[in-house]
Amino acid sequence: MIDSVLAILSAVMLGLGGFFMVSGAIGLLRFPDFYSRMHAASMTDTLGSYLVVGGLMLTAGWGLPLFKLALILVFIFFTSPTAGHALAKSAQHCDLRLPGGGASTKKADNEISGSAQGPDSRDVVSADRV
Amino acid sequence: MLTHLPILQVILPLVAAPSCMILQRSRLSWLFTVLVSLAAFVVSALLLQQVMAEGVIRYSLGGWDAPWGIEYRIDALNAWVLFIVTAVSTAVIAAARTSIEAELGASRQTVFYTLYLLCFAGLLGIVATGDVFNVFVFLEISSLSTYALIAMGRDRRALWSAFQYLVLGTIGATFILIGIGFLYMMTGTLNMLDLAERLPAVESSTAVLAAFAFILVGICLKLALFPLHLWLPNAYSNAPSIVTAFLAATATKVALYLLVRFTVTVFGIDFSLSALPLQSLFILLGLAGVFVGSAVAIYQSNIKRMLAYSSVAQIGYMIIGIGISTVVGLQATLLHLFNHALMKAALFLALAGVAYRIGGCSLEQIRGLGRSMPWTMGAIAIGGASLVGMPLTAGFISKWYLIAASIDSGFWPLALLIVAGSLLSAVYVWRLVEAGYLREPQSGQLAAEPGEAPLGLLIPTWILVLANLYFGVETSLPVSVTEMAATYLLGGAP
Amino acid sequence: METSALLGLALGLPVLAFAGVLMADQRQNLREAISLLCGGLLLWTVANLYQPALQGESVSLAWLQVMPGIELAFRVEPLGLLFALVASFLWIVTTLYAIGYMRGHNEANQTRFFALFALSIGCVMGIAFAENLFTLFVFYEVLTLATYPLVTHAGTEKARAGGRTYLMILLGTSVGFFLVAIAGTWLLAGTLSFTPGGVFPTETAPAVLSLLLVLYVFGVGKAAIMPFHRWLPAAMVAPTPVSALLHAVAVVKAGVFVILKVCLMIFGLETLKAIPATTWLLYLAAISILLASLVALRQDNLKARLAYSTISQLGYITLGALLATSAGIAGGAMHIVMHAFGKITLFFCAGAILVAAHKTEISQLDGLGRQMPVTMSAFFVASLCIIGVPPTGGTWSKWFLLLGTVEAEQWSLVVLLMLSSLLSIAYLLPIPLRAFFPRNGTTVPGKVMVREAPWPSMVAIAVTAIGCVLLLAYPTIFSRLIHAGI
Amino acid sequence: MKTDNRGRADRADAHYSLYLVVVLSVIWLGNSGHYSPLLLTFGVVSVALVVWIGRRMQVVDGESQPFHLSLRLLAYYGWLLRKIVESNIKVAACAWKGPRAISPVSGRVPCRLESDLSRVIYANSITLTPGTVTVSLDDGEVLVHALTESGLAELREGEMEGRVARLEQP
Amino acid sequence: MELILDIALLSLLLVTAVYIAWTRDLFAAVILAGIYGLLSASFFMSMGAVDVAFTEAAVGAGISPLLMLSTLAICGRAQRANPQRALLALLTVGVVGALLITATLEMPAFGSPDAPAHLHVAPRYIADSMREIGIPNVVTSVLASYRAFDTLGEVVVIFTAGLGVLSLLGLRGDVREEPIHSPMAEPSHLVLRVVGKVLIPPILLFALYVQFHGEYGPGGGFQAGVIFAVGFILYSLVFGLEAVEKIVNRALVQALAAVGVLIYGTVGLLGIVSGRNYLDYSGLAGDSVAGQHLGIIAIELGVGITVASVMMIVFFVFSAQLARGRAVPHAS
Amino acid sequence: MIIATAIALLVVMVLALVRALLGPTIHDRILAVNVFGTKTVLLISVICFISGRPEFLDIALVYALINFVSIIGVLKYFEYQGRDEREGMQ
Amino acid sequence: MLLSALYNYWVVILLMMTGLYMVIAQGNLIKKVIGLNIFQTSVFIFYISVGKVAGGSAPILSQLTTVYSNPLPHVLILTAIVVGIATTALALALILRIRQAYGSVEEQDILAGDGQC
Repeated sequence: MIDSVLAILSAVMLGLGGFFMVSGAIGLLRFPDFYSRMHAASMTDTLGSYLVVGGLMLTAGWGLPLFKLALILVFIFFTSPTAGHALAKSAQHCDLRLPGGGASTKKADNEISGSAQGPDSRDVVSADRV
Repeated sequence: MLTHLPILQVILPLVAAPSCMILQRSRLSWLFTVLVSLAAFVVSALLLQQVMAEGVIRYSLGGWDAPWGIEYRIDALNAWVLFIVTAVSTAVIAAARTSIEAELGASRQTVFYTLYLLCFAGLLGIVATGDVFNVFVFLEISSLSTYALIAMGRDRRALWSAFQYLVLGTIGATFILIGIGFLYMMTGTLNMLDLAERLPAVESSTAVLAAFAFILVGICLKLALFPLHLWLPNAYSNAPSIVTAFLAATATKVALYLLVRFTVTVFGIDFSLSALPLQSLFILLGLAGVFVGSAVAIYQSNIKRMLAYSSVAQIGYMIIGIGISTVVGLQATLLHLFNHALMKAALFLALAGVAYRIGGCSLEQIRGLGRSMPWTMGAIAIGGASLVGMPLTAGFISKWYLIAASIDSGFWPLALLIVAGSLLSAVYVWRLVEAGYLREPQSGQLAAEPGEAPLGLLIPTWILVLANLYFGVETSLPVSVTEMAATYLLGGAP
Repeated sequence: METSALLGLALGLPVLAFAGVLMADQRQNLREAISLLCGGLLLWTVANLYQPALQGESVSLAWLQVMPGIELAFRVEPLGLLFALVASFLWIVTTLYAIGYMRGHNEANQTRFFALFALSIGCVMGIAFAENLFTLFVFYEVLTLATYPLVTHAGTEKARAGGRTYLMILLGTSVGFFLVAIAGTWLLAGTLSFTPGGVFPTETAPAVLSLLLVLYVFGVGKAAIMPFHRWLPAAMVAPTPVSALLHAVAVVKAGVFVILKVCLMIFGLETLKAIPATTWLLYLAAISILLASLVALRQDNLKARLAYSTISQLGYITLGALLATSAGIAGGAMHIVMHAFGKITLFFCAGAILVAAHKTEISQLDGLGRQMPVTMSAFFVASLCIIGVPPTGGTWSKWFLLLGTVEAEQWSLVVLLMLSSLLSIAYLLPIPLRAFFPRNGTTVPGKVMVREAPWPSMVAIAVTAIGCVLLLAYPTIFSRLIHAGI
Repeated sequence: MKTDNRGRADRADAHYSLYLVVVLSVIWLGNSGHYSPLLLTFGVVSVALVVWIGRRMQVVDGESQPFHLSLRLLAYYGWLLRKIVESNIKVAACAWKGPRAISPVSGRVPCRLESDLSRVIYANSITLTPGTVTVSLDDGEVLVHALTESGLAELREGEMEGRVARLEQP
Repeated sequence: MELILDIALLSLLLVTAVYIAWTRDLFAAVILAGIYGLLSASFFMSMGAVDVAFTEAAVGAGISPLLMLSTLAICGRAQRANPQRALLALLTVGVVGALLITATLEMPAFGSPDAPAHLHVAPRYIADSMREIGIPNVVTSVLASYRAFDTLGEVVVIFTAGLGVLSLLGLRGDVREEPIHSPMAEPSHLVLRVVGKVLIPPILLFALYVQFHGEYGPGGGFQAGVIFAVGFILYSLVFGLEAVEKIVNRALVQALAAVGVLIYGTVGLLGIVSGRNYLDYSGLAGDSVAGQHLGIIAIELGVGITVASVMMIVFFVFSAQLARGRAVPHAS
Repeated sequence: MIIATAIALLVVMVLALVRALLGPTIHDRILAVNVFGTKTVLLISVICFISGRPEFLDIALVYALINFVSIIGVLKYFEYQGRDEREGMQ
Repeated sequence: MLLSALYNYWVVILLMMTGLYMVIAQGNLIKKVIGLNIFQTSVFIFYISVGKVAGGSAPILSQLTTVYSNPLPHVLILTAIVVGIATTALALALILRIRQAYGSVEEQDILAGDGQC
């Protein structure tokens, strides 16, 4: 009885986790600028991850795997906002313009200028929309 | 302890390397390196004697029998190559101190000797092992240390040469890795003998053929066989003089050993010759190497570079010997392996002496050196004579066998071409001798006449020179060993 | 003294001379004394070997064995002794001459000159007494290398260019053909020792033997068979004593000697006759004789004309060897001697003219006979010797050669020999004639008094010229050896 | 580490080292699954080594071992989890609706928190909730980027800051 | 599921590789090389190669992109277009590729259990290693005992590389007068500092855990060494290089790199001393299985020490270059 | 359901890879890598469960760790570089 | 049948060739090294594919299964990965020195700097 409840619960969590992750990924793809994409990404990293790991924990049963999953969970909990914050800070540092008059801007983007006529040269245009 | 000789051969320098690193004092680490090399030489001599007396020695590492574990398997061929490598290494490293002190900063000397030992151990490991993957591992040890050693050259070109070599060498090693993977896939084993037993069952498969091709190309990259030789002249001419002497005399020899080992032992000479048009391929490439290498060497003004191209040519000769694929042909290759190691080591060491005194070694710079550095120039002249294949020098013996082999198996034109090739080498050697003896020194270039090279350098150089003469006259040792190795390899008896 | 010790001495003396000269360095008199002394000793040594050789006594010396069948070993045999005798005698003479020439010319690097000179003679001894092809090859190569600095003695760019041609052709042919032929012989016969009657097993295919013979004949570039003759004119840049050494004493003689010896003792006359290539090579030698004579005719430079004459005369010897008859061989061997005496006199004269009158071109020689009568007379006698007419020894060799040709029933060659003798008259005799009887009565430039060359040179010239004549009377010294050899 | 309060720091260090030992031991035991004497010995050695290195690195202190506020922290994170779920749903909706649904803004939010630790917890909490990201953390204020104006406004209300502030109140 | 995973991962790998080859922004190339590492590690995981996945995770996704980035930071990220050798490259690649494809046609099918590779040597490892060595991780058994000599070679390779890097970059005889300035150590990086402090001890402990549990699960000396070094790398990223210099002595780390190799070599020699062959650990303890176990633990320790030291040396040398290279951007 | 999760993870990875390929800015790529990394961690956990060997979760943990350190490292180098480029322009 | 049996190898070969192409064609040294990395990694993937046994589990013995993947390729590739990272580190160190010495990491510039082409 308790097993089937756990199984159903785990399935629900895994499914929801999958849903949130896909949503986040879609946001990552669809959102127009870097900072917005960050929100989408943090969605996949937070609730998506928690739900998936949680779902796995429920199926894992009592034992080492459970502990290890918990450790992973704790680790993600610590690292993902830190990484996100560092990323945002670095982006601002590198003059990615914040909306709503945040930081000063010297350059529209941080792509290579001048010599490189690589595939990214069109990126300058899209970066301008930021 | 005698039963452990095969492993001691490799493990001695291998364990000595990190110990050398800890020594810190450069003179001390030099002395240590010399002693280790000497010990390795003694071990190899004992091994050679043992093999000649008792036949093949097998040694299971970790006590696990092949094919489950890695085994060392020493037959006359390995023992011979081990002997060559350790002998040359001992002479070269004994000469190294003054040259290295002049060419490297104080802080890098200990690292140099450590890397040298690693390279040395790597080369020995390649030769001693009977396991194909182990070959790859030790190949990488020797390669990585070689890259670092080459990069220690004084010129910035040394860096670029080392990088070029690194890229090509890694491609070569990866090719070998692919080949080994295919072999493993088709047979399930990595042991050379086991492979030799199991390959005939699957040898019609294209996978085995591809494995053969990949291993061949990989080794030939390392070997600097003619069209794949482009890294070699740069690497040799820009590395520190001592490194050049060591590499020229050992590294390509070991690659050649691998080639013989794979074509003859692992794949079997019948397969090797029937799978690809290997005979004509080897002979053609060898000839092309001989002629292109020698011809380019003639136009070099930097002597190190000249001799590097000459190495390309000499490798051509050795390949021809394999291409002839008779006992005498193989014997010629193995003899030339030895003789070429002797002469190139002597020549490059002598050049190290020149570079030490004059600071460079272009043809212009050695003008009139016969007078100011008679012993050094004498070494160059005799080494050059050996390179050309003058009678009574070691070079003659191997050329002789090569010509005999080609006539013996009916390749008359080949014999003619071989001697035509050595004529080309006579031309560039002559340029050396002419510059050294028959030209006046450049006026006003040097304030004082350069003195003779330091004794520490000169004595090992002359030991090698005398060896060149000795083995041009008293050939019983190399001839008997190579004959045994060649008949054993081609005899088919496992 | 033990005969084998004599053999050792014959080989060692030149090396001793080499070392002695090097040590004497700048002390002129000492240096030259050493040279002369060693020369005398050598001649004595070789002469002492004469009797044993004649009696067929086996005198041999083995140094070391490199590989089975390949060793450094020596043996006295008549033909070799013939060669050694001539060379050692002429060494003394040439040294004598060189002393005069070198002092007269104030040449640089004299020590090197005398030292290498001695070394060359050592090589000649090695070649003459070689027991097998390998030993012969070794000394043959060393001879090339030892004479190279002599050729480039002047050190100018022109000298170096000439030296390079010299080295390239000699090394090239010897390594490219000779060595291969030796290797082939080794593989076919299993030995390299000189054996009367040849070494090849009878069942050897004629085609293979032909190939080998061709390789030998072209491989011995020192025999200057066309088309590998270029080195000889190129080497004319050398000082005259060196030319004498090249043309008479050492180099070219070594070449034809090798050919003789190979024909006689590697192939054997019987085998040689059976080989199809022999005939072709015979004709090649004949063409070589003819062409070289024609070229010689057109040369105005005295030494160049002599050089082409040498090429032509060497053709005779090769031809004699290839005739594969005993008379042919005898003629060839004889011609080695006769040509040596004749040519060395001619070169001495040319050198004397250069030293004394500073003339190099034939067209400048008009009337010189008055000022240098001895020289020009010697020149005349030597010319006769080369041409092969009495009262000189050259008569014998030409006679034997003709006999051999007839014996071999090569009638066309008989005609050719006649023709080329005429040609040699045409290119040699006008020179002394012109000196004594200036054309169109051109007056001699009397203002500059030209005197004879320094006395050592003159002695040398006299000795060799007289030798030419004496050889007509006493050919037996050599002919006995030759017959013993065959 | 300021030098003037080294004595106090040393005492505290011992305290925090003990915490660290406990944490590390739990990690070891939870991961290992092999409780043989040999491995347990390795475990003890490892923990000792790590603690030693940690102290050398000066990373063992109240900031890294906030056990003095463990219970409160737990409660706070419970609250935070709810916020995370809420904001996740919001952002997911935005993601499916597309770019038009969002209006990115950024702005400075005052932050009166005293200790470094609480400021870090605050900043990380902001980042953890999708829809808001801490861009930089300066004295007295936090630069935040938000997906919608409402997210920024909610932060300015200060509920989260208050809760964080309460963590460290005695 | 295996099939889907397999195809998906391989396709992703292919896309990534092609993009890396195509892009001329080196920074993107390096980032994607990191992704390539992650993907291949996942692939190894799906193939059941847990130890390999472990290693590739540490190396392919961790160390090697970091090294490349620091090189990039000095050398600039724009790449020039130079297609002059494209034809040669295409030709070579075409020939080699065709050869490989032909070769595959007669290969045993992918995953087929009766391929020769699975029938000859490997079965013994699976069947007998538990009895002979006594540890469940077959990979570790093979790595550390059956083919221990390869692993010794591997350690020497990494030691060689460390030495090579040192000789190239680290031995200029100067001790860097100018202070190394790392932006991440600025006070405004408060978040990073606190989180770093929290994470570093567990990372180090985890490394040691991996070190000592290589016999039972994935991992071992190499992976442990890398993770251990990563702990220090994180420390240097957060607190700056000079902080690391303060807590670890450079000479000591260099000596430790050598010591690791020596440990391995000496354990091997003990085999000879105990009357057996080199690297035969059976004689190290009373019973041969216990001896094997002991030997494996010892050599894994040697591996771990060398790898950790070399990784640290390499990383710090590169970082120091970066700091110095910034001071003199265009040294020539 | 666990398989569906795995597929969802793969989908996310594809999308993240697309973002990494598209850029446009370097930070977008880094962000994509970060997402990719955490998804790899999850994928590996899931693979462990699918293949029935959950004791291999260590690997996932290592991934998480390495991913984090890499991202920090990348950002650090990028700051160096960004600063250099700006300094070069001024 | 053929496809499902060998597609794995084919993709791996494509990967290898991409890497090899980069090494040969690209003039930028860093790009070359990246190419080298990809080339090597692809070979690793090939080996691991060879070691795969259908339905086999990771070669860590447990009571649950009896079918395991082939452990030998794993061992070999562990070694090869280490070799790979060692090579990469050395190559990058060389690149840094080249950059210091030549001021560029483009092959053309370096060749031009040395006056050879």
